[in-house]
Amino acid sequence: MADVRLCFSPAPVHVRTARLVGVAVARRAGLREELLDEVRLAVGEACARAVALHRQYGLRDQVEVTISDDEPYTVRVVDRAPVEAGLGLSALPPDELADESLTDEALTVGVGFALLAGLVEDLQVRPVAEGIGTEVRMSWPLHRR
Amino acid sequence: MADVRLCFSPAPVHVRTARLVGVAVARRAGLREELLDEVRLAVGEACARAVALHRQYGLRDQVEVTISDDEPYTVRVVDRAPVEAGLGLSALPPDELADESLTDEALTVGVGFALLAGLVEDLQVRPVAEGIGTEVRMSWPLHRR
Amino acid sequence: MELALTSRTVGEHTVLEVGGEVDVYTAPRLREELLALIDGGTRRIVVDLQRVDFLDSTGLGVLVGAMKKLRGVDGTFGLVCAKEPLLKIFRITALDQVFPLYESVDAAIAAGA
Amino acid sequence: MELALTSRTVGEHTVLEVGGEVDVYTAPRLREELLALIDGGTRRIVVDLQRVDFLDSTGLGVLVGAMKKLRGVDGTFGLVCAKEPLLKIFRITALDQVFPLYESVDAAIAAGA
Ligand SMILES: Nc1ncnc2c1ncn2[C@@H]1O[C@H](COP(=O)(O)OP(=O)(O)O)[C@@H](O)[C@H]1O
Ligand SMILES: Nc1ncnc2c1ncn2[C@@H]1O[C@H](COP(=O)(O)OP(=O)(O)O)[C@@H](O)[C@H]1O
Repeated sequence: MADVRLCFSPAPVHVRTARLVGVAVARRAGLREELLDEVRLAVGEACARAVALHRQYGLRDQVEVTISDDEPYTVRVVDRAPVEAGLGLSALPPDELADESLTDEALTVGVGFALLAGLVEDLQVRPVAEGIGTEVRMSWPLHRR
Repeated sequence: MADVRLCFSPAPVHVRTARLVGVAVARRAGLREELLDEVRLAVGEACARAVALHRQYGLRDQVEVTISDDEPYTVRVVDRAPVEAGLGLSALPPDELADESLTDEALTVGVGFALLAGLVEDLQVRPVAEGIGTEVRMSWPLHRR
Repeated sequence: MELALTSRTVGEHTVLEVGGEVDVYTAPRLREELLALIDGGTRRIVVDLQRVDFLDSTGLGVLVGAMKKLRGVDGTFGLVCAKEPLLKIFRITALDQVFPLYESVDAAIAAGA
Repeated sequence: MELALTSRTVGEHTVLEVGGEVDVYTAPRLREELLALIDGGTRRIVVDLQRVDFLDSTGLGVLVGAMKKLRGVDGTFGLVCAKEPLLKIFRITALDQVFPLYESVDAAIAAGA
């Protein structure tokens, strides 16, 4: 069950709002302080990725962030880009990161995915159940105070 | 056009998230600092009112806040309670506020409406276009920096 | 910021210092605290709002409720509030004509609030 | 917090001090600043990240882009970063093996970054 849902036009400025909401709801749900930085960065990466995909495909659809503040604290970020694009994610090894032929966009995407995968223990990336798009699902255990 | 939309289960804790979002988006849209306190309080009042109505009617539907960050900065808060309840708002004169027979709920509703009406110059309360419910629409002029 | 409540006794008065945000989420805790004081026999309450960062209609409703309840038992109820944004909220709602408002705790106690 | 950029010259080096949030929203401004420096002939750049509160993949991408560009013109590029949360981000992305990272601006300059 989603307790809070945030939808926003695919503009970089709104990624900041999404980070704010992801952290505020987590804090109130009782997520441990040490995990809040992870949530901030992971929600930001997932939303920045979705915004980049919408812009790349000229989609004006909103990016959707749904949050469940029950155990576990779960954030799902849904984009509406073709699934091939959404799932084509992988972390890059150091030598490729520094490679001249790698475009800045490809580098940013690779680094973004490395951050998501490295930060979030419970991460799933999969096609949405209905329509076109990809869902990035992240969750963290709540140790309620 | 709504640029940001926040939907939340009718729980008091989420009103805080709504205030946060209302102010953060306004600040980024360039709303003057002096107006941010107004936005914080007005968004909070409109959402608290919607949450109270949903709880009063046993509705589990989400409260919906949509924000347009174009000129003028506009926030709409939609509840799903019967329209009679939603529109039955009025500010109370001082002697009635202190009256013993006034219930605490009625007092809070009257005070909440007085705050909304007193703070927001451009305020509209009307039935939603589709389905059951009331929309509280507030807007503020943006003087982009 | 969270709600912070601290109470102390000054002569016949109990001063309840409120800090943080008093809103639809935290107001129930303020109500409980005020009711506990009144039910415990306290009859002269001064609520110090100087450290309040945010106050909404739910918080105002709780304050009015406490004032009425005290009045019913011949008690007194005063509010300390000198910050302009807060005062504006009392003016807009006409509650400045309902509550005795004071500039400081000393002023409230001196006036026998 | 907003992005803050200040640059100063120390001998042959230009030190760009970055503060605030470097993210998908502000990274383009960092990119422009770095490109302006390189296009203006600067060849030894030290980017001081000590006052950065938040850095995401877009910001990291801009830093890698500047480093590659400088390398192409025989320049040097060093990063100053000693705060653990930031270092963690470099480790997770393996970018700690790509960038020369220094504990302080002095260390970066001494190493001839
Ligand atoms: N709704 C409110 N209720 C009570 N006090 C308020 C309210 N809005 C603003 N204030 C007071 O005004 C001060 C300045 O408000 P603000 O400009 O919002 O500060 P901040 O920098 O914390 O956002 C706050 O510290 C608070 O004391
Ligand atoms: N994604 C990040 N990028 C860079 N620095 C970060 C990041 N996350 C946290 N930090 C650093 O860690 C410090 C503490 O983080 P945090 O606990 O979130 O502070 P705050 O009290 O501001 O929320 C910040 O001041 C910042 O320097």
